[in-house]
Amino acid sequence: MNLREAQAVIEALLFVSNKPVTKEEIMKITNLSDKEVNFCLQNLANQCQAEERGIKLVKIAGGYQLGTKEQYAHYIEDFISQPAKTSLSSAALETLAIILYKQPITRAEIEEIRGVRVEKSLQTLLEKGLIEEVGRKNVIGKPILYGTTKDFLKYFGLFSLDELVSKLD
Amino acid sequence: MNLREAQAVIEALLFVSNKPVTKEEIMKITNLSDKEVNFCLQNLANQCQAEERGIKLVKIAGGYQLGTKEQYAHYIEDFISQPAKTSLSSAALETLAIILYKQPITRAEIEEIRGVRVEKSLQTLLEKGLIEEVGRKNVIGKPILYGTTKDFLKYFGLFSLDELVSKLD
Amino acid sequence: MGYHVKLEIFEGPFDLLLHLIEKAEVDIYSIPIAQITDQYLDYLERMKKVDLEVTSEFLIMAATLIKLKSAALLPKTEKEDNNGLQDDEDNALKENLIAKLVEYKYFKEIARILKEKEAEASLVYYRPYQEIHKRDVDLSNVLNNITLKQLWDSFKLVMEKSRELKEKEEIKLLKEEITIDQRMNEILNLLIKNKQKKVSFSQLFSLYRTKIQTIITFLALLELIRQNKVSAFQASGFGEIYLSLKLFQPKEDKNK
Repeated sequence: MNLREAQAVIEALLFVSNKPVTKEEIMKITNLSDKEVNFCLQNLANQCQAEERGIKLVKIAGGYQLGTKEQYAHYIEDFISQPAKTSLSSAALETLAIILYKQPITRAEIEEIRGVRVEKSLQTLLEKGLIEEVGRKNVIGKPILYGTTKDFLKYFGLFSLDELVSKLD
Repeated sequence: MNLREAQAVIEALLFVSNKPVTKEEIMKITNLSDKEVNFCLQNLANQCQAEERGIKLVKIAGGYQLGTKEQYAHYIEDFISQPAKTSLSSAALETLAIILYKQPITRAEIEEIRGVRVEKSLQTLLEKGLIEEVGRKNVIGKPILYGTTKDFLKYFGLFSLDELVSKLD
Repeated sequence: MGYHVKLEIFEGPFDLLLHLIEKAEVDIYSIPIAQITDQYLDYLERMKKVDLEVTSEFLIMAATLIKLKSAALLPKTEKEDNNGLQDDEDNALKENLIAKLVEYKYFKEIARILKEKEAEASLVYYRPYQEIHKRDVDLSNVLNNITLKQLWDSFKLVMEKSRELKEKEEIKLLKEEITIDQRMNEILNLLIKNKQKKVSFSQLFSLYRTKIQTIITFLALLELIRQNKVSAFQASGFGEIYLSLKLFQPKEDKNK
């Protein structure tokens, strides 16, 4: 398999997947080296940048996935007759920010920081799969500890948490 | 919108669709003429023929669809037959338990019980083949009714839902 | 003076406080307590006017601010009488409040970044889920350790939670029935009905058991005193405080 074919296989794999594919998975399926996969992915990303391409290579949640370009979102929303995606409330985002940096953390600890009850936010975040129960705190009442999930990265279009930290500094 | 952008929009539309898209649908969304859409589709098809492309434009069932090239089918089979290791979130598990014991049940009814939106859980359970649509409720809006799948019952060694109660005792 | 019907919604007491501090263009570490407290109470008043829910958290913060404000207003000599003990406590309260504000501000900033990222990410669409994925699904992989018993337990638990949730909502509605305005009227009525037009502080508060009721009553009382309708009188230090009706105005007159 030459590198042009390798790139074709990678495009095909990414095309059929509805979740991010890791470099390791690609290497396993294609029998290519890390360097070769990198080269193909880079090439794929470059070619998607052409004006006549509607999709792009997204580096997300520890892997790679093909997604549509931002500027065409409204055509897609028209097409699948779906309103633009709903966004999280400020309350839920604040709760999530606290969990992200303080995890594992209990509900009472979050409420202490936000100064309000967070039951509803936690439910929303749990339901959206952005946070999960990660254990119990070893204090009276054994309260539930919360942490963020892998879907968290996917939802915010992040490759890793480091990306977010660097944005803050 | 120039024709290169038009082609990009068409690629994006085909990308997000899991069924064939007709020329009429494309014309409606993009406001392009029949001739322009033909030109873009032809261009898209030609560009997919390049060796480094893994997908192609397929004319099928009165419409157009993107699909992977035949020669890469075995890579894709390898890829999708890898078992998904993901286990169910507690949110999904709760939703599953409600559906199991209250079926057939609508989304709104589950949300009434859980007090949160369950869209994501339902999607997960549907994708994993644990639940399915079993009909429509005869009320305003005709909401979808959900129930557990045959595979699900079989997994627990059940032949019918009636047995569910007896298994509890 | 402009009257804003549309009020900004704040995500809780810290959010509102932070907004007032930023508006006053002062450093978090040197909050002008008296000024901020008045603005804070003023905002709560406006929230009530447009029927926004003033939750208990906002009232607890109001009580904290009032405590800090009254401490700041007390003459220095009186404070020193207690060997500076009261002073230390108030300082600790203020420092604690500032530390919490600083921390809250940090997370609010992260939430803002997340909001931006969410907006960007929401514009990218991915391939939909396809039947092709379902074909080879092995349920034992998904349900690896889950038993029917667990599902039944989960069901019972969730129904129990659902019941509790609904009960809680009912209780919440009851709590919110009383506004500060209503409580002010209640206190006035209590005083009017009383022969001596006088009631003791402890007697008044013995009527209210919960924290939130107590806070609302206290705020209502402060407002009545401010409006010069009720006066508070204490015969001796640490003695009982008596509240008496200062000015009796029939409701009709007040509204004219």
